[in-house]
Amino acid sequence: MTEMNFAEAMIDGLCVALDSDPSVSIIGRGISGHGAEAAADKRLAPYGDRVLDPPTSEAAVAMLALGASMSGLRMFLHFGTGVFAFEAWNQVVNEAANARYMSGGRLKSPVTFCMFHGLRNGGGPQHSASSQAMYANSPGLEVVMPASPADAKGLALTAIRSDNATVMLVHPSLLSLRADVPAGDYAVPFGQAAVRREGRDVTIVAFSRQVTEALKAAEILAKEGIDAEVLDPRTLVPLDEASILASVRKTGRLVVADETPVHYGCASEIAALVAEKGFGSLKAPVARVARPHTPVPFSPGMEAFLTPDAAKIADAVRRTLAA
Amino acid sequence: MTEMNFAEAMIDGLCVALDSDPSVSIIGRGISGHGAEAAADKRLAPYGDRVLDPPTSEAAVAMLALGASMSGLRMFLHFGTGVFAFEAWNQVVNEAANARYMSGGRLKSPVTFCMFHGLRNGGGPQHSASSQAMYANSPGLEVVMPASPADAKGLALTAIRSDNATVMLVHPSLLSLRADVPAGDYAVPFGQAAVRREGRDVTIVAFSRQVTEALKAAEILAKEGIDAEVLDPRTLVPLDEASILASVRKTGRLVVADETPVHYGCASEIAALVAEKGFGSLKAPVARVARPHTPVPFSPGMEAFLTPDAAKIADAVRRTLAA
Amino acid sequence: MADAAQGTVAPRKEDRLNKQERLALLECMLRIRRFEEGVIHLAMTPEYEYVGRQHLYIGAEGAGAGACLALGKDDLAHTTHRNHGYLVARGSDRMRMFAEILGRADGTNLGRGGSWHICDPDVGFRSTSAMVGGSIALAVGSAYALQKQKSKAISVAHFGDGTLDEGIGYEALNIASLFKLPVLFMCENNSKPGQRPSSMLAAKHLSHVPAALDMPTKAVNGADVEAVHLAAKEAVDHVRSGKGPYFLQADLERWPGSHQVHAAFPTGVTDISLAWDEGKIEGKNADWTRTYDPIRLYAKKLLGENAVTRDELTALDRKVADETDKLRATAVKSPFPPADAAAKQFA
Amino acid sequence: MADAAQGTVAPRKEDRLNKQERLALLECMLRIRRFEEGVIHLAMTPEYEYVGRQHLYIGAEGAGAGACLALGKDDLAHTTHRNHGYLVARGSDRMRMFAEILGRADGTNLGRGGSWHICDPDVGFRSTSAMVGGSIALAVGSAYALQKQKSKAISVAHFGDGTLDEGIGYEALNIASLFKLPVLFMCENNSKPGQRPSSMLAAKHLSHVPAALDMPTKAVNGADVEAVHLAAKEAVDHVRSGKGPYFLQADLERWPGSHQVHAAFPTGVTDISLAWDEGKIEGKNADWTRTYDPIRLYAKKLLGENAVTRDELTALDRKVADETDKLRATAVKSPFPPADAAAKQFA
Ligand SMILES: Cc1ncc(C[n+]2csc(CCOP(=O)(O)OP(=O)(O)O)c2C)c(N)n1
Ligand SMILES: Cc1ncc(C[n+]2csc(CCOP(=O)(O)OP(=O)(O)O)c2C)c(N)n1
Ligand SMILES: [Mg+2]
Ligand SMILES: [Mg+2]
Repeated sequence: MTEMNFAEAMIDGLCVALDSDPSVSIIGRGISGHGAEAAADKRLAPYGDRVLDPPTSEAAVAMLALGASMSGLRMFLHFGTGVFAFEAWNQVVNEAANARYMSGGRLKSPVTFCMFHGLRNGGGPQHSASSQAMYANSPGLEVVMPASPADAKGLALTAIRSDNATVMLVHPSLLSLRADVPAGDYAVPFGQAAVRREGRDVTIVAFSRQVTEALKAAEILAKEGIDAEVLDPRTLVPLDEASILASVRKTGRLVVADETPVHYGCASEIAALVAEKGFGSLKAPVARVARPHTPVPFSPGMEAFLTPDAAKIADAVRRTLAA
Repeated sequence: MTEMNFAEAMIDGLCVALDSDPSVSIIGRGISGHGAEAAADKRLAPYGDRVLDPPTSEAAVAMLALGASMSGLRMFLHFGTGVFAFEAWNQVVNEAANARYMSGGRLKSPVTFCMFHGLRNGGGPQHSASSQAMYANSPGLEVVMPASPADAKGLALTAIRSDNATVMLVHPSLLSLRADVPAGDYAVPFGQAAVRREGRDVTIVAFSRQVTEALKAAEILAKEGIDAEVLDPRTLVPLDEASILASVRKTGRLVVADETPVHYGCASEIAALVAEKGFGSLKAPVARVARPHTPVPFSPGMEAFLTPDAAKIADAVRRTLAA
Repeated sequence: MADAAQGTVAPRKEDRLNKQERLALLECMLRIRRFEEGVIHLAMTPEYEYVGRQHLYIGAEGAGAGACLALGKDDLAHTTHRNHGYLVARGSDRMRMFAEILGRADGTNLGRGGSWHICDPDVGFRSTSAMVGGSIALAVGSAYALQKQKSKAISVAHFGDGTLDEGIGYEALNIASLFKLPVLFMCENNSKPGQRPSSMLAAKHLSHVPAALDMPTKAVNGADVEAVHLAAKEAVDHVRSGKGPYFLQADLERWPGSHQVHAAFPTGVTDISLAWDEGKIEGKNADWTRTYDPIRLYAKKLLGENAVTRDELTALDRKVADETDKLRATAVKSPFPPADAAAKQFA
Repeated sequence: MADAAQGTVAPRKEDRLNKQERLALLECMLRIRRFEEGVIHLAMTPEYEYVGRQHLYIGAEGAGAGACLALGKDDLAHTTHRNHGYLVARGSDRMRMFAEILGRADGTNLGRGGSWHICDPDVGFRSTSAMVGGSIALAVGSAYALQKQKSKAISVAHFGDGTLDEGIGYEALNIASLFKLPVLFMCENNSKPGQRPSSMLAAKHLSHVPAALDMPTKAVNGADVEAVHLAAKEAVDHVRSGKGPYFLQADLERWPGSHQVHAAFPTGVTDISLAWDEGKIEGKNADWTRTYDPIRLYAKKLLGENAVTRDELTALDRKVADETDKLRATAVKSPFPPADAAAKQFA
């Protein structure tokens, strides 16, 4: 265990992958973002031409990564801001997602598409998208969202070693988050949720940065005598349905904290899962704390108004318990 | 009222738009598909250069339509198969969706992006996508799905006349559907669901082609003494939440029939809506009848296995009533 | 995009090819032709429950055979929706191809891909994309892998002129040239004025686009299998030697039947005797058969040069037709996969 | 993409420009420069609660002023993330621009867009896209509308060399050429070897790409405002006369401060006296100031030709600086919009 920030942990995972397998190759720059954490990228310099700085041609670069993955390399491609990956949409959700399946399993597609998502204080209408629900609605893709430094390392490693196309979404405001990270070869299996906090009264399922907000909310609520359980699914596809249902069976109440636009987003999937398979254990209406369904304005106050946070999560929990 | 098929009705709507407003301009070919109904397109020929056959450059063509819409034209662009629009993803969900809002309302973006979606008997892994949930998760877009000839005309007309970017998804297997269509200038307002069949025992919310399947299921169930209500939201964004909630208040039971992949899809949104705002009236678990979460195989039997239909909807209703 | 592109046609050095090589080219073209006629038969015979649409390679055999026979067995390829010809040319199991086109359990892709996505890594084929612009960019990816692996093999992108309408086609050409990747861009241009062309380029010649990206280009007559083959050999040598990508364009006259399932030959199916008995050429597609059918033209040429006899031609064609029929007959016996085999998310 | 592109620099016909026109060019550049210095001031003053990142136009004033002053009032434009210069040049309300950059209620976009998306239809600006490849394709769309409307106005796409990395940039050029749309492609090339360039093109010259698509192209020195202006006038005439699109490239030396918020001038902010008092030029960016600062170079040139006096220059600069300061001072008083104003899905 060493303490490091999220960006360092993710780069650490990439280095383990590079060191343990000569077929691993990376494309991208600014993997650690543009803030104080950007320095973490320096660790990749020694790998020379195994790390490519690509032209601004997202579609062809995504296909380069996919094609190379079919022909013997394990590719990790970082797009930068997630909206840039919209230029490679067909290439990720229609080419990469289908490649292995439609070959009858004769091809492998060990490619990871990584990107930043979310509201980031001034990103404005065109740089603030959280597109994880869209990827998760594209069969054939594995979709993962680390919320801690350890998971940043462990999920990146598992993604790179998976023979399926995987999409990994990182919230830039998590890059500076510090915590202990297991040293060496540490891989986190897909499809296993993490209980971030145990509780009896309500289940808060939270994704990505909202895990941090949910934990803050839980502290606030604890002072009011409300004991919240915080669950981090970590991977959207495959989703650990069993753990979510088990938690709701215990608490009888569900609040989902997520940054995708509220309609047709990730929170809706969790709510639907429980309404379908956990209905019997529900004592109150499900509550979604997500991004209101509107484009993202630049002005900071308006952006904050749209951003899910601890206070909004706590309010939703109180409403759920009052119901 | 004249009886015509879905393709003819849609083209009729386009002709009304073209005749009533000289600023209306169309891009695309094969709007009526490639089957027996394709002939309907012939009605567009007399409009000359107001109908453009574009190069295979979806991204730039989508932006051409958007840019032209900002500068005085009302654009209707048909992409053909929906996956082709994946090549214009950034242009539709990040440029068109945000354009009007981020200008502070100083620009209008009267552009309609139309396409075919869905399982179509042999489309295979790369031509069978139903991406309506993804568009509906992109704030700033209006998303509509006509399920009848009259709505094909009426929603197309409303979409063309809307000052917002609108995505219209058509299921090719609906093109041959015949029914009465109001003559002349007939526009269907967005955000108003249609009750296709009244019933007391269960609410079936169905989209696009699944409306037809839901009605078939209702007939089967009627013979068993089950009285199903079939609701067609017609527009995903804006969504007529009130009508859905009112129906469930009456029946206490909800089954959603939809062709998007089941996880993070349209059925999940309807289930979540009711679990959040209609929980009190629910007597049984919600059921989603949707596309299993897997790529689409070419082989007809396997494809059929994945396709939601009347029998699967009827089974879900029986399970819901048994619960 | 009507005219042939810049770059001169490869010097015709027939002497470079011995009889065996020339017969190999002819047989390869016949294999493709008879295979596609087999597909037409399957599509038109209700009992086989054929669904979907296929894009036939008939008329392009000169380009496919000429290019594929210039490749080594380790070379990788990515193809488009119109892929049958390349797979047949490189020796993919035709029985499994027929089965795949029918969505049967013995298909190359277990019935999951169908005509548009036939995949056969055993003969160098990676993913086949039905998205215009798909194969060219995937091929650049395989070339990237080969470069990193310091392999002597090269990657080939088979695609049509429509790929140059798509921005990704341009991006792929640029990246290949930028990083000197070992990829051969094999473009088949079948757009002609009058027809609704499959590309709408403002460029006077297709090859002006790769040329602007600092890449060697050449255009040849796709109906002349030897011209294509010799040019392809030069191109392959260039790429294999590490000099970077090469853009080879074969100009084709689209077979009138290339959109329909229905065969459109004067005699219903190909009749090799039209190579010497031209009086028999008739029907609404007689012009195409007379002027552009690459098989008839090559057979006629070989006869004219006394490189083969009519009997040899007839025997060769019969052999190919018979083996194709047998393989097709086996394929139709293959069962459909169990429906619930669909319920798999990945491999 | 280092070198200047093909096409010769426009013949320098100074005599074509009278004193008034020349001073207009200089004043326009000064307006842009002083505006951007104002943005730096806002970004560096905590009390204004500035967030986000802006891309400053400093160093490119020659290209922006030269091109924009060649346009008519009805001409339409689409711009990129680096858009301030064009809006200032065409007379957008600078107070509202400052307010927008701060996300205030009086902003051009009501604070919803910020620096990257400033929109002002009153002076011809349609949507400003921060996606590389956005403005070029939108401008083709506006040109399509103008063509259908049989308008005499033209559409202008302002974009950087990075746009040619994106396939959509190529698609947009092709479509404009294909349909002879009235659009001027105004490309600012600031990629230089050594720097991490903003484009990675295999083409020897940027303009080889539009040239391959059968479009006239020209390259000029972007630090020479008159060269840009004269070339832009020719290009605009070509496009307005219905001959189709034109690709004009201005080659620029990137201002060393173009990525940072912090000003990077020897004297902190622009000092017009450096035009005659070169001894004062110092600091780590002295080279840029001496050789590439388009404002200093033009002021020096006008002095050298006795077209203006030092006093006139000083007065002009002071006037612009003062008016800019006043507008900025008004903008910072604008309130933030009410937070819940965000909860709107459309306009
Ligand atoms: C991205 C995308 N857009 C549109 C299509 C529809 N489409 C199928 S084939 C075809 C024409 C392709 O032309 P070309 O590549 O020259 O191949 P050809 O059929 O002429 O051999 C088009 C546009 C597609 N498959 N993919
Ligand atoms: C589609 C897309 N990909 C990547 C980016 C990230 N990005 C922002 S500015 C920039 C460089 C643009 O270069 P250029 O267009 O030449 O403008 P310059 O900044 O050099 O003036 C890039 C790649 C983006 N904005 N959009
Ligand atoms: Mg073609
Ligand atoms: Mg640049």
